[in-house]
Amino acid sequence: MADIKEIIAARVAKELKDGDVVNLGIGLPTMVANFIPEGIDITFQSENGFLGLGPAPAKGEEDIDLVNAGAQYVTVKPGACFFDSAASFGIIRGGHVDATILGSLEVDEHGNLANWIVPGKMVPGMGGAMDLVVGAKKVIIAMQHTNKGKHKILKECTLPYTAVGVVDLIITEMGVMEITSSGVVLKELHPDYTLEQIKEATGCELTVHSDLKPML
Amino acid sequence: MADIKEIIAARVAKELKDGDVVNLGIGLPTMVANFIPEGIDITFQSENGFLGLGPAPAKGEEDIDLVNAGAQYVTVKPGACFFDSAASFGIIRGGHVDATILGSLEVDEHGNLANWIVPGKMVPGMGGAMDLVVGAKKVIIAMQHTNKGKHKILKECTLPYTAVGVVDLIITEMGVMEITSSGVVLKELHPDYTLEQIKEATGCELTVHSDLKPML
Amino acid sequence: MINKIKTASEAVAPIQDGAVIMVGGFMATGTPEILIDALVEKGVKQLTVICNDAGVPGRGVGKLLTKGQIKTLIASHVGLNPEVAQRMNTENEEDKLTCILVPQGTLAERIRAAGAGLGGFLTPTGVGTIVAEGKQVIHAEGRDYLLELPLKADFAFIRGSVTDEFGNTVYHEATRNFNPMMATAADHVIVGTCSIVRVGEIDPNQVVTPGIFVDTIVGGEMPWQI
Amino acid sequence: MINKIKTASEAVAPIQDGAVIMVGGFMATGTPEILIDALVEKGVKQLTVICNDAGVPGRGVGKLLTKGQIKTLIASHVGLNPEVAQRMNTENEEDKLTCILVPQGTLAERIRAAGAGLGGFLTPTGVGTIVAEGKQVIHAEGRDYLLELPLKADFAFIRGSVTDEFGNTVYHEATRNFNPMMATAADHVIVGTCSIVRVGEIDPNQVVTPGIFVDTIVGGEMPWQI
Repeated sequence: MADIKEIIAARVAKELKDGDVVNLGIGLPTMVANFIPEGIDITFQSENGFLGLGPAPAKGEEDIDLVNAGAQYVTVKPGACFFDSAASFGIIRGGHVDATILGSLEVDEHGNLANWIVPGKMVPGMGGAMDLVVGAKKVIIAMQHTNKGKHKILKECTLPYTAVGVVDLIITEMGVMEITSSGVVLKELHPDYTLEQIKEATGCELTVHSDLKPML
Repeated sequence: MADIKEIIAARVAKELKDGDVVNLGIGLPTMVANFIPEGIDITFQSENGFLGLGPAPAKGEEDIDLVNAGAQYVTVKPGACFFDSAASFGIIRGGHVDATILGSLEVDEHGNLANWIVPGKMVPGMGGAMDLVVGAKKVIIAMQHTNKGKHKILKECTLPYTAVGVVDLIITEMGVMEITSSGVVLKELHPDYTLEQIKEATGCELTVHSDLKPML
Repeated sequence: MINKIKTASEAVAPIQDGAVIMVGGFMATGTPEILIDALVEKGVKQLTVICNDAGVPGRGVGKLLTKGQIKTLIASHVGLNPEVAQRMNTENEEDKLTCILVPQGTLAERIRAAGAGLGGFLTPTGVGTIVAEGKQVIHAEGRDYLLELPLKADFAFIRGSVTDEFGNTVYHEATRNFNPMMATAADHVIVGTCSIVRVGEIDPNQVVTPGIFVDTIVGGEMPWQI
Repeated sequence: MINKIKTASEAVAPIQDGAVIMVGGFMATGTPEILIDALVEKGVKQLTVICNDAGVPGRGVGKLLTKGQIKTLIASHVGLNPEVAQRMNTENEEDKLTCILVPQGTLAERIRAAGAGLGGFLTPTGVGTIVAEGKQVIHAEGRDYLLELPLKADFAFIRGSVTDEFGNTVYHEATRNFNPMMATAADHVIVGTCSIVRVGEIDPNQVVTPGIFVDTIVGGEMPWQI
């Protein structure tokens, strides 16, 4: 079985269309860039101030003025451009990002998202996440289905919201789920799991799409 | 006697300090640039998008991409910079312009200003004037004292306001007047005119400053 | 990469009667004349045009005005084009121009707000004047402000000096003015540019309008059109 | 022309205990380390620091944090500097850090609003979350927005790549981030820059921060400080 994170990242990559502008969150979402098919041209945005984010540089070829929002050395592709943080979030909040892909601590069936704070425990701050999920045309949550067995997809988030009613799609190692006005709809199930397993791993009702497909 | 407009422009120039950022309106105010003393360094702003406005180019040396807000060919000085209209009015509204100098149809003793519309007659639009007088640290009205004998300095403006309570100083061919909380105070009188003449030419009470000086 | 380069007439083909169009430029400096010319030729009518001013007769949006293609003009200054007053005061109802005047800084900021996903902003400009009529006055931190709302369009006509094939654009000198904001605030953005270069030829530090905002690129814009 | 060039210690001399200081940079990329170092040496305390993040220990505002000079930190993200949590949770009241978290786009826009003379703006970001607590919700054109207010400072520490003697500044690549807005929003702006050039050497089309915003220029900033 392939690495769980790679399974998720590879599936997320299939959601992206030629010409899309995409923002990838830190961690797993960053891996999505490795799975973009040939011939599909994606412009990646880095919220610290540029479009045209490229792969990591070779060892010894780092440019110290060029890091991503996770403070890692990166490169830019031909056609890139740099701008300030106000312009960057103008792009984000203004609906000019086609998809934002990020992890989450919790998502609920109303499309509410909680991924920035665990009161009394972890207070990293929201960074650009609140703006990204409110502004991007499509919000895709890419995460492991549970946190060591503990539900992350819930009826109601228990942690403070990042934003309300913003999530469009959840992609985990178990399946692909769409948030609709009638709750969470399972559209694809990964062949390694049964319907029973994914339902058990989900903390809210999971409607199975009439045309359920295998997640590949 | 020197040209009336030159008298006004020359006196306005004395209000400017080394290092000031100044916006000059169209017409008479534009002439102020010709009277800046040696050693006084003024940065002129052109609200259509640059700082470092210089004099008109020599005939045949016009740069077609470089015009001022009055659509006249201009030059820029070393150290100039270009920006967009949102940035330009950020500079203006944000209080980064030390003085704006403009003409007016009417000014009243409360510092109200009316210079953009004559209902039913002239509707040119306010352009950048409303932003300039609200944003600049000092608003200097440079104009002829009357309109062919008709009062322009009034108890109350009769025309629609450009802005309320914004005027700091009025400079005409007759004198220099400050707008204070107790009305219009005459601080300098031009030697060509008597106190009686300027009072007669003014449509509101004119308090004479205890230390009245000649306007030179 | 998607090919964005078209002729001027192809570029304006999607524009229909009644469209809302933003046009860059300040007294026509920085207005893409080739796109205006194509729109004059196409002959669409009842347009709402958002532009700093009315240009002058024979240049910029002045050409659309002369042809009677503009129904509503949203601008900060129209005094240098005498046709505006004529058309506002015409007795022929069908030709009558509605002119909505907006302070220049407010106009720029409203367009920026639309592009940046803001629901509006508070400005001190216009408080106590007829500009405030019908607007919400909000008191914040000891001062009154007008709540001004974002301004969007169906199309934007942008005038670039150099544009790469992806749409990354730089503007020369005073031609910049309203162009960068308008490029963010319309559903469909068309750049008329003086020079088209290959991707990578513009220093990424110097790009003013990112190519992601640009839908269509038309070359052949000249430094001056008479 | 007024001489704006000073040493780092001269530049920070006017800063007193309790000052509000904006610091450019994103995880210390684009932070003027020479100014931070001078402030550490000066030893002023009880500072309010406005910065995107808390840097990392040993870099950027992280240095001020280690020295206990910051009383209040206004930032969007502090997770990569473990000292923040330690200082927020200390039992020594005098050393206790208050941390105010602001969404990154809202932080950038609040700083811009202060510099641009706006009284605030409406953003959809944070609606329905704890960020909305204590804020006015304004309904405009069918949607709820938070009214966010401008954010000013006494001083701004800006990190330039090239600065001319008048203060005109350009930023290299990802070092730009918050610097251009902060340069407009403080009473006193100090630029720590890698390279000082003569007036006229920067193409006026490429200037990002106009020199009129800059009060003091300090040379000798390096591409990287350890």
